[in-house]
Amino acid sequence: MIFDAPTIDYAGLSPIIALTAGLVAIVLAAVIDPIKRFGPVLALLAYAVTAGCLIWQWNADVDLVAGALRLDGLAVTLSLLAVVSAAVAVLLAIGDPSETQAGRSDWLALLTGSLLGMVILAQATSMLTFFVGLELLSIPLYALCGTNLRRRESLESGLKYLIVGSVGSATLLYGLAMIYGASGATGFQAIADGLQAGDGMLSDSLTLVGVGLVAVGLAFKVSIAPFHQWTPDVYQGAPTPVTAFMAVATKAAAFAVFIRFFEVALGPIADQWDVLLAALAALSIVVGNVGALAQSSLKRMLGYSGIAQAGYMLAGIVTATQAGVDALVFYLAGYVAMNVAAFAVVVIRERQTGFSDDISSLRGLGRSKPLVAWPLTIAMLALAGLPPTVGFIGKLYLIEALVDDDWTWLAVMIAIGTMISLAYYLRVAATVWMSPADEPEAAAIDTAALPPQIAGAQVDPFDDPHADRRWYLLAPAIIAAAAAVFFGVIPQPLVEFANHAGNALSIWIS
Amino acid sequence: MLSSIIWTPLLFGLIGLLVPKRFAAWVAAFGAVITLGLAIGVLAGFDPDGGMQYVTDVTWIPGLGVDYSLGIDGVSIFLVLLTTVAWIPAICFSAMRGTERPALYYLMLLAGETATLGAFLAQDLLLFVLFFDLMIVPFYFLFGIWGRDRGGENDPEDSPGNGVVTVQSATLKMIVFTLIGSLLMLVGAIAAAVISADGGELTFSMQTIIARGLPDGSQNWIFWFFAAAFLVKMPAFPLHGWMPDSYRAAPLPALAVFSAVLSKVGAYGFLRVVLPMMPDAADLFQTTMLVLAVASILYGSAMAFTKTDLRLVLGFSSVAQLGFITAGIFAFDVTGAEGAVLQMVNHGLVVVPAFLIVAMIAERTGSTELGPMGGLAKKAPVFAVIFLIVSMATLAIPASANFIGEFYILNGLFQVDAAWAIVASIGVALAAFYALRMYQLTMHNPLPEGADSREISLRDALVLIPMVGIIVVLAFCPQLIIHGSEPAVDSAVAVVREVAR
Amino acid sequence: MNIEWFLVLSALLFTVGLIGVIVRRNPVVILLCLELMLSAGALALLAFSRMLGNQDGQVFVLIVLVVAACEVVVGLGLVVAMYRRRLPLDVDEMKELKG
Amino acid sequence: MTATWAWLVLLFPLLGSMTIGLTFRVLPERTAGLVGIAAIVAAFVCGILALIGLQGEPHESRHVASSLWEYASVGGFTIDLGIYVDPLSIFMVLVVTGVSSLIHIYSYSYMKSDQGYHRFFSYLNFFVFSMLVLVLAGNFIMLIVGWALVGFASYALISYWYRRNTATKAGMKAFVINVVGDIGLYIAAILIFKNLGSVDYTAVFEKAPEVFSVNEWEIVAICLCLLVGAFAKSAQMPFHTWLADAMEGPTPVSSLIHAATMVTAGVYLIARCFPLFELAPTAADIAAWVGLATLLIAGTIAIAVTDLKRIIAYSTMSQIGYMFVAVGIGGYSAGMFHLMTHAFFKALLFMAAGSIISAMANMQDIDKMKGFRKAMPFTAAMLIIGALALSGFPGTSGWFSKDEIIDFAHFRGGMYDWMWIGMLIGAFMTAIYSFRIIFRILPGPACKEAEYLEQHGHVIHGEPKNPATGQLEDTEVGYPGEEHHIAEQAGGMKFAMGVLGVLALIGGLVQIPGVSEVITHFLEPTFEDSIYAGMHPSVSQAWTGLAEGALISIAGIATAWLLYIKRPDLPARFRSRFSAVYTLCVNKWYGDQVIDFLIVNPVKAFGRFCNGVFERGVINGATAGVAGITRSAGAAVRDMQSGLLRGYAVLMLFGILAIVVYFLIRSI
Repeated sequence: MIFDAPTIDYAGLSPIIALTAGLVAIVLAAVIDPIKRFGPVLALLAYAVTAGCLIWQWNADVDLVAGALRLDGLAVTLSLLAVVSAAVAVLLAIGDPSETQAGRSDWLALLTGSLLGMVILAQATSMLTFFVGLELLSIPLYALCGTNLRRRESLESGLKYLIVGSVGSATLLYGLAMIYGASGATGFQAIADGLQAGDGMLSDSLTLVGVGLVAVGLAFKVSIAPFHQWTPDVYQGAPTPVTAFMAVATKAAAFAVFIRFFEVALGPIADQWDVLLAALAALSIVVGNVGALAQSSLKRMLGYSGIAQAGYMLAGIVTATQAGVDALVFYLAGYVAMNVAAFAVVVIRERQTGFSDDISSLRGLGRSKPLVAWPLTIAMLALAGLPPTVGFIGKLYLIEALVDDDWTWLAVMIAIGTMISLAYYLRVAATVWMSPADEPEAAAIDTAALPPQIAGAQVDPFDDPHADRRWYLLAPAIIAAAAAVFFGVIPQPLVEFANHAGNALSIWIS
Repeated sequence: MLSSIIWTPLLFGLIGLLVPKRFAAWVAAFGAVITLGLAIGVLAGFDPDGGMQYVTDVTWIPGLGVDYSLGIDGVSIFLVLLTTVAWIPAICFSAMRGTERPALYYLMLLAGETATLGAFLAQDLLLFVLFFDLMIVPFYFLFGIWGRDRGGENDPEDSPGNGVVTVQSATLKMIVFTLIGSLLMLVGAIAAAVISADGGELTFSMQTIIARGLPDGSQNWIFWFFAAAFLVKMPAFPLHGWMPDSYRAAPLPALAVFSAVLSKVGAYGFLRVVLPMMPDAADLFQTTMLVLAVASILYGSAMAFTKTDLRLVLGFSSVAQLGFITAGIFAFDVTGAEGAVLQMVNHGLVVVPAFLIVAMIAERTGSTELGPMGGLAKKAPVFAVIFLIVSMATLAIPASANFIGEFYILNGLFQVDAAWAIVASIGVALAAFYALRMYQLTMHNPLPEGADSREISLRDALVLIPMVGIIVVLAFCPQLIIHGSEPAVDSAVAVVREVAR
Repeated sequence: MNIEWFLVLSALLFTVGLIGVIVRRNPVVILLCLELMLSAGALALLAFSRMLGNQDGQVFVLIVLVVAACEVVVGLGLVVAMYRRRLPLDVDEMKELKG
Repeated sequence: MTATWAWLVLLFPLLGSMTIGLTFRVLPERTAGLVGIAAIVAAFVCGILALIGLQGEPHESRHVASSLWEYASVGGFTIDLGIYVDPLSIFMVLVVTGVSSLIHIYSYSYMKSDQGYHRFFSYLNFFVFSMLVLVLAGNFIMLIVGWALVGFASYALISYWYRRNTATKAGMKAFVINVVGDIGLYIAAILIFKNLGSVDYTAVFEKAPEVFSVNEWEIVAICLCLLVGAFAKSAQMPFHTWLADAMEGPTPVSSLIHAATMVTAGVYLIARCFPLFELAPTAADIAAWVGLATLLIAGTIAIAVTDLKRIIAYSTMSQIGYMFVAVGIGGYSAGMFHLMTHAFFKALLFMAAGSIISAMANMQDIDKMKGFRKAMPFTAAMLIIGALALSGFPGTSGWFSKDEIIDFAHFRGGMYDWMWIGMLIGAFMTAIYSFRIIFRILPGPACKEAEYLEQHGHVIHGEPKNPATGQLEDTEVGYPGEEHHIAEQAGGMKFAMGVLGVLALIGGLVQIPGVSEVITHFLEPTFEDSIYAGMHPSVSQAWTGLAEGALISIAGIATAWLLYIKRPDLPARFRSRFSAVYTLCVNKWYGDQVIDFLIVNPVKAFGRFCNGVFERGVINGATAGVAGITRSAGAAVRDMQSGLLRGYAVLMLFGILAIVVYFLIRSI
């Protein structure tokens, strides 16, 4: 019996191959001492190569690995966003205590592993790769959250994330099983055909319960309302570079599979789940915005704002139209720029003042360090959706997609959510610009103010008074802020970037 | 040509950043003067019956059907001129007084001018909404960074009765109020474009949306979304909650242009967007809007003659004047609408010198509280005469162009129903009371010890004289403005008039 | 035996696992319950695969087992790290992050 | 040609006002005064030339309308900067410029020691300019412009001594009541345009009869609105309270504005719009009845009040009442004639009063004034002439003009006879209060100021006190100067009072019934198409009327002599017996209190309500409420975030159950 090896489309798989090679290189580098210091450079190199492959495959539209993966516009765009955020996370991590304590290359290996999971998830078109991608993405993150061993909260956030994450993925698995039972196939396209040919009552209730459970699993991953409770705690507990990576990259990958699964696999029964998703979106807009009002820790506030922004983005899927997907991807790209700028400044201020990520660390920033103050202000204005920034165009795109598909009430919900969000975003801008810096700038770190140390550990290398002059911290902030304004004034390139993702699904949705 | 008018101020603001601290002010002033020059160039080549002129139309976001289209016609030309004229004294006044962090201050002030000019010139609905939002951002920073906390015991300037105002809470309330309105307007604008396209090619250009027309059902709620944004901006009676605090906390030169010009964008929005695009809804809600307008007149005047802080007296007098303008617009009569446009220009011209005079008074008496003030005219006859002309123009004394504006508004209101005109004319009597009270309590009556009544300095006089000069020249021939804007205003109101009849 | 019984069993397993996560305070036991929930999913997959006659389900179960193992490894790793830092191994004590 | 002269009449006062205003630092005081006088005299000369030009025209086309440019025009509503010259307006121009040039000469020396000298003359010239705009206006909008500028000038001059609280309050009251009057004119102008399509006099007066039928509600409404403006400006009944307080201004101001020119604007308005009023007889009758009521009430108050300038002010109000009755019942030329003669003797009375007040070091209370006969012979003589003319003593101008009105009322007969009787009573009262002044001030032993004046030959130097409140005042800018000047020692004052004295005496000869009816003939072209044109009492009726008038004035003077010279105790006894009536009159029939109660206090209460209750409660309450709700919701979400892992898992369980149940329901 002739056994012919399966044809491997290397071009299509090139991003994954490049990333895996990078992962292996980083792990090996840990062994060879001299190269140890070059960990971050190695990681960045790997990401650059992956990004190169993705751009090289820009117009690819091909099924890989017998229908398990699919490299198309949607996958390429969202993977690019994930790679960019991973690169930023690496930059922000240089000199971060969690990285030094956990050993630089191990930290980077976990990060790259999680990135690999995201790239796979973005391309997943079958239940198997969907589940594997999701787990490969989440498990390294659980570990990453706990890397700052010296701080009790980091461990706590890691464990919390793990337990609640596993409950989420277990529910997801159970849902996938149900759908598998109802449609009889694992590939998304096959599921869609199976559902259309679905017969009798059994498959109907079975599918719907399955869809519900999968929706829960994904909702958890993207931190949508009733399943959002882990987000603020984990964002605050985890080391800031990890939080930055988690806030942005996970959403990109999770929304990729959310779109693909719901638009492609569950396309035929769209009228069943769109009302549910709309309700979830509305709920998370309210909970996210209102929750952020009463926060004093920046990371926790950005966590709540992430919940609210996820609500806005979920509205993109509700319409089940190409315009909706374009709007979502556009908003996601903007979201990356805004959050990177914000988190970069939080990292800088965390290291300079003793207040860790408390809002009072920003007092008088506008007067003393305008170069740091402006990116944060632009990020806040963008998140609030004010005109000259990409946030405004993103909201505009979303509202237009919604009103076009006559979901006007959801558009009004987005408007109301933005109104509430003004209060806390502009409060940050107000603290930066309008309040006097009441204590000397380079405050000596009074250890009492630090979160409780674990007995016996030496003091963290946390105090770096010149953090705002570190190029690797300042560059991401300034570039991201500049992008937020640039795409706000000239949004056309970003619109084409988003349309590329939308056209990829043109077969399934109008 | 219009793009150059819009972006020159911002350009000079940015240049100001690079120039050493001392020259920032004069670079800004130079930029404002150039913008005025460009605006006058446009006025020179402007033909009143030519409809939309100097049209520039560049596609900006083809994906969303949004294009960067500008145009100027009778309704907007004089408001553009008002903007360019109003900014110069504000900049010169703050240049003379010197501010901390001047480069940033003038950048924000000029960015405000750019956004306002953009709002007046935008012919694309979404561009209008964008500039409408963009207007408030620079003023948020201007009021926030250079404003001061007011009230309470640590502020000698303020009377305890007025309550404590912190800059952060005042500016936050202002921007949240304004943006609630403009976010609703964003949804309304998109809905208007999408519904009017109904399957066809989606575009935001005002002309096409007006041509395509909107079905009655959706017109009603879209009307209220737009009306909310404009009424908050004016501010009109029920939605003026943000005005007292932010007026007390704001720095006066910035407040002068804010109150003079930004409130006009609201009224202009009604004429440019709401009336032509939603005629049926406008006709349906005419009575409600007239009730709101007249309520603003009476409430604004009542507050103006009870408040003891000069800033609030001027603020509430603007509420009353804007009430008149809205009443004029919603009378759907060409005399009413033309009176409203004329009144918009006049009110702008009067409010800028008024606020600068309040600033000068505050320097002389140490506070803007009317209670302990008086007798400033003793050694300052020129200052007293300038303030007299400004306050007489505020109460629209019949020799001034304000009178012609208000008279035409009353005439327009009369066509709707005599009762409206009579109630609005109570506002005229109250205006006489509060304007004169403002003038008397500061200039006349015995001079208290704390205050010193020194004459206006030559530099301050040079800032005020041009504006007061324009008021006097317009008093002799308001026809200059009426002739230029009548055809455009008539066409703006014609659509609604047909529906109303 | 038709499919319903298997589904009932997997549903039972799932709910027991979920209740276990809610009730128990020791993180190791919680990890155990998580395993239970994952196995419920695996059971359902196997049942459907046998009903439908194709093997996709079974392939999926193999992957699920691998993934479940990875999760437990990381979970236990975290628990050991907390134990070595002498932090109380009690889920209710972990409320440093709140608000 | 007449049009150019008319424009020049307007131009000179404006130029005068501007030059004095702008060069106040450079121009020395004396020249400023001279420039002011020159401007008004030049206007008077141009008025004469315009008169000559006009008389040259043939009888029926004796009116000229000319306009400079189109002031404003929107959709058919065109207003042009136009004037309308005809006998009526020229008559008013001459009266206004004539009397005000004399007053300028008077105040040239009266105001010498005041620090705001330039400001005074600039405002005075501006006032004359705005009065001329009002009189020469060619359309209703220019009338409104003139109307309001006159109001502003009167405000500026009332609160001329602006650092006196009482003066500024009086100024505010005058200005606000004036604006209320203006609003009446606004609405009238709007109504006129709505019905007749134009606001120009010529067009309006031609089209009115075709469009309106007699007593149609539209035309009555227009006339009533015009009357609101007239009553406010001429201080008639409902709007009269500001005139008494307007005495806060300097005496030349009172004599110019509150005697001769501004208060007569209402009379001119009714005379000018006679075609409208003839179409609305009810409105004309209302004007007459209000005139009569004001006439009688003002008369009673004048008898009771003790402040010298306020007595004359109330007498002005009652004389204007006469004029309103005259134009109300159609005796236009009689009304205008009385307007002219009243201007002469009332200005004279105020000037004399001014001279006495400065002698009394700014004290205006007649109880303290005694025996000025010897100390100030010239002022005493002028005072007597003025009083004689005012009370209509036979031979004086007042006799001819007042009795012409009374005869006309009697001639009209019917209901107007009641007015005839009322006016007779009024004439009697006028005689009493005018000679009350004479008999209280001039005869008898000299009071200490008069005595001081006799011995030292110059005015006593009392420290300056505010007449109304009695507080001490300094003499800086915005306060009256240390002392003013009496006629005996100031040439300007003497000349002005002399001329007016002569005019007051011989002014009546112009209109002797049957002999020289110059005024009626002169005004005829204006009123030729009025329904009352031909009707006036026969010569014999006129002379019998004059005889009755003479009898009444002599009786009045006799009673005054009886009350204040022969039996000085009588007024005290009357006061005690009719104390109720007396207190009513002394408190000016509680006019101020009524207006405050009806209008001022409710408006202030509305203001306090808005400021206190509404603003804090509703507006701030609403914003604080919304902010509070969102903040408490925020706190709720934060508290829900308990940090307990098991809590999260519970919420996830509920979430899963909710979704599953939702789908189960949907799938059934």
